[in-house]
Amino acid sequence: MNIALPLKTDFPALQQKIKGHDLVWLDSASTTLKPKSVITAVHQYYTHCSANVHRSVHTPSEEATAAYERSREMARKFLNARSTTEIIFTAGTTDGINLLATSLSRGILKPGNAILITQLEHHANIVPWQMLRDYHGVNLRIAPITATGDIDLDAFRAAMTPDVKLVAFSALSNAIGTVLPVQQMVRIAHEAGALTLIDAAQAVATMPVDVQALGCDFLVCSGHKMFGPTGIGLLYGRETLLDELPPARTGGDMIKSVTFEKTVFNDLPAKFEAGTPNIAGAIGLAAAIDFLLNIPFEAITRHEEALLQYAIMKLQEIPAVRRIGTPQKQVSIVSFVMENVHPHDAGSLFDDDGIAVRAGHHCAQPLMQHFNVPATIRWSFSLYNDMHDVNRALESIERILKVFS
Amino acid sequence: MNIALPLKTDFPALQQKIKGHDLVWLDSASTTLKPKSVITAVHQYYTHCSANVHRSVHTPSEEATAAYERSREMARKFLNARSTTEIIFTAGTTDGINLLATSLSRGILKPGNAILITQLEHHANIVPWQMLRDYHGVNLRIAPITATGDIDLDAFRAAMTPDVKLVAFSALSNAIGTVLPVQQMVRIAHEAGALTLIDAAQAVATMPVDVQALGCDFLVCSGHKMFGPTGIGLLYGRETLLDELPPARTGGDMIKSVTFEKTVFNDLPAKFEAGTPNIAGAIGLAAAIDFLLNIPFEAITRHEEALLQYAIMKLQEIPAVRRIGTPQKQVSIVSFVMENVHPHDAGSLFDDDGIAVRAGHHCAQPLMQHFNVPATIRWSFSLYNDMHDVNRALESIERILKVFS
Amino acid sequence: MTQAADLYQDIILHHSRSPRHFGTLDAYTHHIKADNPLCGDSYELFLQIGDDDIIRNASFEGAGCAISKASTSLMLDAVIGKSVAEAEALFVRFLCLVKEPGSPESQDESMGKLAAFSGVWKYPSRVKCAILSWHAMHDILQATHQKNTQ
Amino acid sequence: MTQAADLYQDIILHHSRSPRHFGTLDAYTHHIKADNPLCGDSYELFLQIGDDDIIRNASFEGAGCAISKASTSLMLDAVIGKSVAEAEALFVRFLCLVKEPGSPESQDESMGKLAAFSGVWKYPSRVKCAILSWHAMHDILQATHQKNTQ
Ligand SMILES: Cc1ncc(COP(=O)(O)O)c(C=O)c1O
Ligand SMILES: Cc1ncc(COP(=O)(O)O)c(C=O)c1O
Repeated sequence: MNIALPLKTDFPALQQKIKGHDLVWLDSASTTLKPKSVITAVHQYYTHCSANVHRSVHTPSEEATAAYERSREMARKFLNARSTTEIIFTAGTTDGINLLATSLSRGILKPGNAILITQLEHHANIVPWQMLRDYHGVNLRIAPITATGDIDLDAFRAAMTPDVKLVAFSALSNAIGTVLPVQQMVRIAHEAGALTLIDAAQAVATMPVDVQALGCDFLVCSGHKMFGPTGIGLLYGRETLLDELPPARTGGDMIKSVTFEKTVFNDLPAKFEAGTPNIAGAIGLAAAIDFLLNIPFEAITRHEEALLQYAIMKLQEIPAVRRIGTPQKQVSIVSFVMENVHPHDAGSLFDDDGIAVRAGHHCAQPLMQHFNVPATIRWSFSLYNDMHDVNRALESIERILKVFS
Repeated sequence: MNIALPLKTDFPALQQKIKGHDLVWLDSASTTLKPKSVITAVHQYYTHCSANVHRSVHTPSEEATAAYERSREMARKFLNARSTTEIIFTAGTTDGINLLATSLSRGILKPGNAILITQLEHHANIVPWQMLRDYHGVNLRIAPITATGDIDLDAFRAAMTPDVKLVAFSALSNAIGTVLPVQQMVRIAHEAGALTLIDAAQAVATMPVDVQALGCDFLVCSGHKMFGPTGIGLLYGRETLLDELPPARTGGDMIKSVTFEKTVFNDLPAKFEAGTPNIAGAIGLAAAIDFLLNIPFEAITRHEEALLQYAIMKLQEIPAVRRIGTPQKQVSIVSFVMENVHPHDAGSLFDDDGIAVRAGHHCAQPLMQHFNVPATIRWSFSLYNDMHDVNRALESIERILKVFS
Repeated sequence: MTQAADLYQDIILHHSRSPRHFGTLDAYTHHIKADNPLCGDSYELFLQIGDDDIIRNASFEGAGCAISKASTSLMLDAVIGKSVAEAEALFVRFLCLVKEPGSPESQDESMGKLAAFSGVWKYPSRVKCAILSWHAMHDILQATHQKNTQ
Repeated sequence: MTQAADLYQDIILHHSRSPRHFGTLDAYTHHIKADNPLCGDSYELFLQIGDDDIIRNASFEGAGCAISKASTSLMLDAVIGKSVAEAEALFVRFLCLVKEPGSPESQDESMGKLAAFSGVWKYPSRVKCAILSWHAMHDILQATHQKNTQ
């Protein structure tokens, strides 16, 4: 349990007071706080180098390019991709899914093909596919979940009809903390001849994500949810697929040559990165990965597991609290509602105690519809939380219930 | 002329030594250096607040949302848009053009419609339209330029056939410094019933850009070229048009409600911003705009004008130097080649003297083809340059010519 | 929870638990939905406006947070019996009260129980809860007004 | 320009001004284009390889920067008369010389005039200039090798 304690001081944002209280951050599923090393890396890029990449022969540009490409190698190592050609920098998870959706609609997906997602998905993994449905004539299917909030594997298998060309799902539900059996689902999809996209936005800060072990074809995540900067994210794609796919966005840097008649695209990974990238973001993300790689992942998992189990146990002792989602395997995240207290009212009252929680639909309205609630309160834990944080949040619940009693 | 001198110290990157020399940054057209205030604003977001926007009821998120929306108001003021609903945050100019191209292909442009660009354009304003040509059946036409590198207005007028639905062009050529008669071109386009997109990537740091005065329908620019962070940019769009256009990227935050059957999009500007935005980037960009608004624009223009005229005069005295592009109105940027010296070799030798210049095709290969050169050397001036910088670069030329004599 | 009282004054808690004018109205002349899909607040408003432009009766149904529910309840309390013009004026004043720190309205006794919302501006994300039904009512009143001036 | 000598050694300047083996070759057996569209370097290589796998003659045409031109000129100088296998070995050693700080090759007298490129690693963006034609030659040599081992 002690690994969290020394780390708390690494996060300057935890030094602030909210309405007179020390901040307790239980909203890491929305965005994680940033360690000093990440903040410093971004700062150094702007103060020292501050040049563009890939474009000039001068020293600052060569340094920026080297740092940017080192960041790509860090990301490759983190996701265990085979090569840096498989790592595309994006602006985040949403951006990565949209980029891939555009590219797939130009290259692999044909009208009449189907895309299968699950009932658990974040809007980012729903709406882009609805757009392909509406503008490109692909079909969108939903794999159902059980009453506990687990994927229904039999139904998932049954949904794998031959027209399904892509299966896209989250490794870890941001709304209720379900851990999906990614490897197994990827295998089922591959056996049916479908490609797989893993939304690892929540997973990457909480459990090891190894694209080779998972066997997936594509994977996306966001820097800001893994202790890195905003405006940066990763798209992993199997090299053969990225080679085959047309680019989604175009402009400078992603070309070999341009005439008005014909443009020759650059090799991977440049083909998928148009224009000046988020250089500071990539460099900050590399620092975040470095930070993560220096902590044994089992320690993070065990720590978050202990906090979650304690929180769930205590929440279950409060009669007015009802958990939303009771999946077989759950990590880092717990969602609940309180009798007679609307989640938004609870959220404001938690805030009065300096406790930042998320109250809402968590960009997963279809999942809320499944559980028949408009919104929940969500606590999400990260490596900088400790038992004291959980206890303060629990005390807050007592007071909230008293206000609304 | 003195306004540049106090400002030099505002830019930490100028304190560095390159190969033993004080850095002279003549590559602002690629990316500008960042003033302290911008670096501090980014730093403060990460150390203090570091929350997501639009999503939670807690104080840090409310502060982040307020700061993010204040940034939008700053951008509105800077571009003189009518309302913040007309300001969309993007990842940069390239991103903004791609976003708009996708949206237009879903909403306004039909197969058989034509898009008119100019021979001066950056690849970012060429290749996305080629993609619409190849995937959506629109036609792409090129308005020619003259031998001096000016737009040929008669030919431009003649190109405005009734099928032209969009005219997209740069306000200021990044490769040779031509200032285009934007107002006049917009008027011609509007008279012919076409929409207009202005690529203001180069213009925004050098001359006042007022969307109402220009009369354009859309405008894009990049934060990193106007003293702001990487990974952030602006798309201005006339409200009626943005209202009419479908979103280009989708996911969280840009929706009102999602069911698997039907998604209702959010109001402007959220409709065009999917997922967690580059919050630090937007906040840093606001600081950059604040920095710019505190200097009278005429002072910047006059200062850069003086540097450019001096540089051009001196370059013309060197027989081995040939200017590429001699437009009627030119600001901030001068391009040239040297007899018997390839631009890349010159670039490396400038760097040996601590002078960062750009050598290459400047992502404007069709323009290079027009002038029949593979590449040029480009000096671009900004408010932190001074006569001393120009003189050092001129001395460097002498030595480069000696090496290759 | 030192500041809880700022937002959740007794009157708000009371009206959220036991809202007034809750239910449907048979003889309504106007009906509108007030939805905030983002937080799931969803109400229906029923207004009965006489030919003399007086709001004779009103009611609401639906569900949402304490702030939005209490605000709807108190709004109907305040506007029943008022003319369309008076209700519109109140709408504008309520907006100031909710959005502006130390607004004149927060000192104005004529705002009555609505003064309970004078601390909402400290919670920007909750402002929309407080004004949701007010905007819906405003839409109705404007429509009435336009009809009458045609 | 203190470090100019690092990159632009006399021998490089000399070969860029007066490249050897410049022009077409009538009796070539292999021909390839070496293009770097990004900087506009563009060469054509002509190799005449005998049945005994010896590079009998070679030439090049085209335009580009001093580094790429001198590198091509010196490469052809070095490989004419060598076997395909020897030229391939030299390709690998030249890559080390150009890319690695203080590579063994930079100390190795057998590299001859090619040692002039031992400072290029300090200019990462110029490495591709130095190795452009080498990679093109490598493509030819590999094709030869594959044909022979089929
Ligand atoms: C005129 C012009 N348009 C577009 C761009 C592309 O900008 P960015 O790379 O920031 O997307 C640039 C900068 O390189 C430019 O100068
Ligand atoms: C599972 C999941 N997918 C996608 C997203 C979207 O990520 P972003 O907002 O960084 O694009 C999130 C975060 O909100 C998420 O939790």
